Amino acid sequence: MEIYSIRPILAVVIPFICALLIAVTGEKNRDLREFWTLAASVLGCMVVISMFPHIYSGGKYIFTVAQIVPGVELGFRVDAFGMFFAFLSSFLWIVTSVYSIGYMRALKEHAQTRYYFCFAACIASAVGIALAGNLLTLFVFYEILTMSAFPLVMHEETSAALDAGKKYLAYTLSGGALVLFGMAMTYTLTGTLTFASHGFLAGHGSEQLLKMLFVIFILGFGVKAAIIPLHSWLPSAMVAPTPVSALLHAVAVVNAGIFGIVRVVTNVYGIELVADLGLLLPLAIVASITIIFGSIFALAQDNLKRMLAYSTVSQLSYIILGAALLSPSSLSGGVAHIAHQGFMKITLFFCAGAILVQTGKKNLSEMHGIGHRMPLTMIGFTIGALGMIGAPPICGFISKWYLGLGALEAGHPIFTAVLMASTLLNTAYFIPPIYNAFFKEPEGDLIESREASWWLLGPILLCALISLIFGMVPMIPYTPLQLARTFLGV
Amino acid sequence: MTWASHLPIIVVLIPLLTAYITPMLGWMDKRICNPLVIVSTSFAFIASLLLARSVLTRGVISYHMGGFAPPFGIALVVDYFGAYMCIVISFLTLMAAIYSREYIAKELHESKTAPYYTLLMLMTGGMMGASVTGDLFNMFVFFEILSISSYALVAITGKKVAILASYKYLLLGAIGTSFTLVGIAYLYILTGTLNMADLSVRLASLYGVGRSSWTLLVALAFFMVGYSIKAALFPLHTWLPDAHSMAPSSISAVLSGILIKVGALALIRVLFNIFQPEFVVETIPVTSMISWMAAVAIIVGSLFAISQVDLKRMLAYSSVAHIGFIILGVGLATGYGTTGGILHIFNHAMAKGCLFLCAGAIIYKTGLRNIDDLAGLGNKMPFTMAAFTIAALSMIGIPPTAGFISKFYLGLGALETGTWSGWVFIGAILLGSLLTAIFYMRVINNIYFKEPLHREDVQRDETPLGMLIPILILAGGCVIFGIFPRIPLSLAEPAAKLLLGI
Amino acid sequence: MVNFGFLLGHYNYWAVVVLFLIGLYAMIVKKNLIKKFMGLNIMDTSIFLFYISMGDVEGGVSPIIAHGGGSDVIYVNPLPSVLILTAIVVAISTTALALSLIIKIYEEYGTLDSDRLVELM
Amino acid sequence: MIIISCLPVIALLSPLIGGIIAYQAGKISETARDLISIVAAIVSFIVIVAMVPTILNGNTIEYSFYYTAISTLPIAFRVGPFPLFLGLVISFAWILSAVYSHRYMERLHSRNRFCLFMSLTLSAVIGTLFAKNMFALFIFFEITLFTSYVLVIHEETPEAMAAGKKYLFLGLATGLVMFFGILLVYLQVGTLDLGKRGILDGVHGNILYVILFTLLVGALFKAGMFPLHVWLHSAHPIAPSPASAVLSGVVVKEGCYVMIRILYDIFGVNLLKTMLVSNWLVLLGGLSIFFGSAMAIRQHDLKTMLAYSTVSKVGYIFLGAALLTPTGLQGAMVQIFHHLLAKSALFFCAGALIYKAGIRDIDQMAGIGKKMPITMMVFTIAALSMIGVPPLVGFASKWYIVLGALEAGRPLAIGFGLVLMLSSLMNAIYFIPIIINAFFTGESEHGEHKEVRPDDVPLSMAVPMVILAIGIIVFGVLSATTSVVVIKPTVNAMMGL
Repeated sequence: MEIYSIRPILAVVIPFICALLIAVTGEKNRDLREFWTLAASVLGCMVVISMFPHIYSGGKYIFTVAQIVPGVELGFRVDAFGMFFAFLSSFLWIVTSVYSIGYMRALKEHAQTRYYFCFAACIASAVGIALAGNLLTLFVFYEILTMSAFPLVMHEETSAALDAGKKYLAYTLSGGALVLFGMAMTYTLTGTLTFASHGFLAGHGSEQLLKMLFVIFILGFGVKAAIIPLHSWLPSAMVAPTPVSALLHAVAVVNAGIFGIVRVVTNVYGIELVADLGLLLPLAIVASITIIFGSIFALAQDNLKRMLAYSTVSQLSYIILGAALLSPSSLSGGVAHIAHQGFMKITLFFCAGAILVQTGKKNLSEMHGIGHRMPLTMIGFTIGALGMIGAPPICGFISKWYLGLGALEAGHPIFTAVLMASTLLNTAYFIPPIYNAFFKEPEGDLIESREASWWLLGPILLCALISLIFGMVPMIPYTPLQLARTFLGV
Repeated sequence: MTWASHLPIIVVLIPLLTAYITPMLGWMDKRICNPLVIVSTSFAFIASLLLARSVLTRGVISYHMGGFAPPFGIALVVDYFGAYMCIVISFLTLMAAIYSREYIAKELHESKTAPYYTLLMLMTGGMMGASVTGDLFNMFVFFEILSISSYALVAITGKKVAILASYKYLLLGAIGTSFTLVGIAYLYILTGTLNMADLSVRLASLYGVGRSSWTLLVALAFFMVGYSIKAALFPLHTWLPDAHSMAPSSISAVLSGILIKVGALALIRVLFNIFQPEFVVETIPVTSMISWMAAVAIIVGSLFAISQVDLKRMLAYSSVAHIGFIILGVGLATGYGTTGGILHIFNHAMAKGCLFLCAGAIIYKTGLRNIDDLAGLGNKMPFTMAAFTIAALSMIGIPPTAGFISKFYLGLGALETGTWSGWVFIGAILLGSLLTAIFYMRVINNIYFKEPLHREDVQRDETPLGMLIPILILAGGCVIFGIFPRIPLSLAEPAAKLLLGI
Repeated sequence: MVNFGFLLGHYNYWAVVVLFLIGLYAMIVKKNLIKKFMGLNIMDTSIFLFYISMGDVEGGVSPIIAHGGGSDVIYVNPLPSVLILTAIVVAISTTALALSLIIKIYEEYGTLDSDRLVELM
Repeated sequence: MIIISCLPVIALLSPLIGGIIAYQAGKISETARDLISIVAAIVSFIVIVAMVPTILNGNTIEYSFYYTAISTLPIAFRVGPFPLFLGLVISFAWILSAVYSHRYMERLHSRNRFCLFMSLTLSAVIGTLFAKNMFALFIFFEITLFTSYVLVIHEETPEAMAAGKKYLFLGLATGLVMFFGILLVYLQVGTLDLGKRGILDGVHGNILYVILFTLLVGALFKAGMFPLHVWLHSAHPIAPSPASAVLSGVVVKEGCYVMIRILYDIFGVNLLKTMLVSNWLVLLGGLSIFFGSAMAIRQHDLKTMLAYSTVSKVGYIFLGAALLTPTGLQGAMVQIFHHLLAKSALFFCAGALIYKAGIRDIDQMAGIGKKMPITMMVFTIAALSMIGVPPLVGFASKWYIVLGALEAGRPLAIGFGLVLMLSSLMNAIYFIPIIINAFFTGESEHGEHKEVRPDDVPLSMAVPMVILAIGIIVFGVLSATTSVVVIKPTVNAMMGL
């Protein structure tokens, strides 16, 4: 059942209005911009939540703004999957906003107006991507996201930050160009871009063309999804302030790429068509390679945030793998992992940020014994890391379970092996820091350091808790897994 | 017979009679010369207009002097082309006469005032006569009237260089005269008549007949050389730059504006009125020969003009190029082409007349002749310089000035030939107009967009009104006849058709 | 074979041609302005002769009816002579103008040598 | 239905007369001069707006001076959807430019002359747009060359004169080549009327290629297409910024307009398809895109960079038009519109930087965004539109052109669709560092703009820029609406659908 409602656009517009308010009032009253951020994030999240029941019961919300191209309007169409991503973004925005306030104040960062402005714009576009009803709307917000995330990457204004920003733009814009091209081809083939439950490309164009188109889409969205070898912007972008890395580069931006891929696979091509074209196995192989190599790269990092970035690269491909394996279990595991990975990774990044704020340390080798001085932070870190490894009862286990199951269901046990290998590698790079943090004595200036303020600690613990909850009781309603299953109809 | 039927002779007689009265009245009071000349040229102009009207309504007018029918009597034949030329001649002379009032007072010694106007009127009479005559020998006589008076006018300032220029002009002009005289002799031997209409009929029977046809060719060759000198067609143009740049500017305007066009007129008469178009176009390719020469004239004339530093000399070389445009149009011998050539006579007369008058005004006010010295004049003499610019644009052929229309017709004519040489000709036309742009834009840039050499020079100091009015009229004409080209075309088009017999 | 009879029979034209060429030669080659002009006059004269001799008819008499001749009297064609009178007038006026110019040139430059004049210009 | 009305003539005469009056008024009062020229532009705009209902009802407006006819070629005007659409935009941009000039020009010399020739150029451009036949069109086309020449050499420095010389003489030369083409057309078919599509239908043989080549040379020169762009990168930057905006925003569009008229009215789609030239034209457009972008990347002078960017954008327009599909043409038209807004805005910004901070070098712009936030925000929006970021209007044009390329269905066209995509990357490469520099880096040690106080340009300069920026956003979002209302009928008319 489709309901024509203003709610989708509201969810997108609220952060945008917030961004404008920040821009207008930000320089005059510093507290006001934080207030706007918090208010808008809560409000936005409530709007999203208000759509939950109807979506959960299998309905949809639609809303059309204006025609951009004849036949294709700037339109929204909320289904469970979009809902899922929108909720993830807007909810984590609240958390991150709180964290940001603590982080930015503690570090006395410059240009905070710009920071909050861009942050709000990013969230708006992420929600826009999530709720987009057609490929064009998705793309519009996709590009706005690219552009509004870009000042955040360069926030530090150091030369490293400037270089990272340029690299980020070069990658994402090329990706965007490919997506645009693919979209144009789709439009020429079918005359529409509106997502359909079972895809709309079937029966259009030759097999060859469709295969090519698919590759174009995967390459285009794959840039943001940080598929190896298109990933190298992501570690560079870690020079951004930690809340940015946490929310955008671990969740919103990268998941936008993933989201795009899933949308293409499920709602543009349709699962049957993708399967018929025989495109899934190559995709799965690419995802596997990314999983393995991302982890291997992560092993080599000393900088905590870079390590987390490579971990993100690796984890994101779980989702792609899930989509590629195309069994009900793997798909629900993959989709759920969008949220699981989001919560866990944001916890880890928050921890890294808290450590940075309190001690100024960025490298793992300098963090020995930190667990003695910042126990709560490091407990949060441990929960996130264990989740990443896939240890029960944390939510990472749930997704990995379903993925592994799906691989077997699909008749490709080899990918279960890939998951195993990845788990081993994850253990290899997550366990030593935890060990060092708790079982070594603090040295040097670490001796003086204390636990972070509650502005920072709160979000860490909240996210860690949610990760735990998702992992322990995955069968209650509204958990990512259940939402994913609703979306997939299993 | 009403007075209107005597118009052909009236247009010739008005200037000629004025030429006789002027010295007498001038002897009494020099100040009376100018008004007299203005009044008489005005009458001549009005008479020309009336003549054109009656030609347009009644067709070609044959006027028999004293009522004797040709071949015994002397005939004046006014066709569209002749009437057209009369208008151009009397119009530009009128402008020059108005201009002369102030200009001559400064440029010439007082004692030369009366001779100046006398010679001017003689020259005009000669040109008018050459335009309306229907008799080959009469043509010769009128040509001598205009030539000799123009020799004298070139030298009238008495400056060293002017005299020499005049002498050079005289020598070459005299050679031209001699050649045409020989040509006339040949035709007379062949046919026993000098009336153009008769000649045309009788010559037609001689084409390709043994020895006679050779004689014909020789006669044609003599005519071509003779009148090409008068028209300053390359490579027989060598007298022109000196003569035109050294004459007083009012005279330069007339010389460049119309006198050489009368040479072109004579060429046209010989080619199309005496010989048949099919003879000169098809039997022997005279027209294509002169077209090639004209094309070279366009390019070479423009190239020479580019290298000049003296403004008037540059204008003179530009005339060499533009007579090339006119002759090219004639030589194309197609409807559009010849129309374009004839139209360009008018358009070039206005533009070049205006340019020379402006050059005269510059000399009058500042004494400058060198192009590089003209910086800052745009502020000093805004109206004069605006007129100069408009006329220069017309020379380049920029729409909506008149020059564009002639370029359009010439271009169409060149393509209409449908031969590869037509493509070469249009190349020459286009390249020529580009080269023209190069040297005119240099002047315009100097005038407007360059730091003046002497700051104190740049006070508003406009040309006197008496000189400014003709300049502005001519410049205005360049624009008006560019926007309303129907007016000259209403004569030029039938003229070309009649000449070509199509 | 060359028809000598024809050639010799038109001796007057040969004279005209020779004179014409002499005049042209003088105009082109001579440096002195007066000599140049004399060349022009020679050329003119040759043309006058050309006209007169073409109008002449062997055994013709001047075309005046007063002779009382009948239809058998052959008249010389008067028109070329009439024309040439005009041409002579023209030539004279040209000459006069040219000479006055030459005088002025000599006054101004002190020479009539065309090469020197070019230098002085 | 054809409606005889003198409105087109009024639209053309208003700036002409207004310019002359303003010139005279300028001798007495500068403010009066600027007011008069603004009013003249507004009158022109209103007159064009007044034609909108008539045109939207499917009528055409005509006006002819039959006395000006030579043979069958009167100086006549006919307003259809396409000219009207462009006329509206151009005259509106002109109002902004006139407003902007008021303060900008106050430090330059010969202001009266500048004002006069700006108005004359507008008049000539409107004449070109509304011309009924190729003959009248050519007349106004050439006049534009001369009037805009005066704008180019306004500074009167040796460099300006050299740039102007290049512009003028190459313009003349190519104009003559075009003139040659016009003559050929006239001789072939005896008419130059632009009203019916494909007047050359029925002509065969190689002459068609000659005509196409010669006509396009003239149009593409004015448009600044590669390889006829050689004047553009020297002429546009050297003019005062309002003039640069007009040159790049409007005069170049005139060339594009003429190019489209040549392709669609003189030749017609069917004829061009049988001539099999589309691929070559597309190739040319692609080259222009690449070359322009590549050269822009190398520049340090902001205005030169913008000029090269124009070369590349004109390539888009040409490519879109040369695809010969409705969508491609639509893309070209949207691109014309987009580039007009965005490039004018960019040049206004460049002018604001010169006016306020005296800088034109990209490297000197570090940190300027903090001092001139409005200017640099407008710059950013316009630059993003240039890159083709949705939902700005630049995206819409790119979208249509890509669709057109796919619609054309040739392998080459698909290839160039990709090229278009990649070229937006190149755009990003030269625009983004500027934005980064302006907003994200501190002022350099040399302190090129230390003196600049952190207040932005005067209001009369800021308002036009902001209006353009808003236009870029609004028309980007509403691009489908505008295209349905305005562009689609135009395209259909041009394509004969």
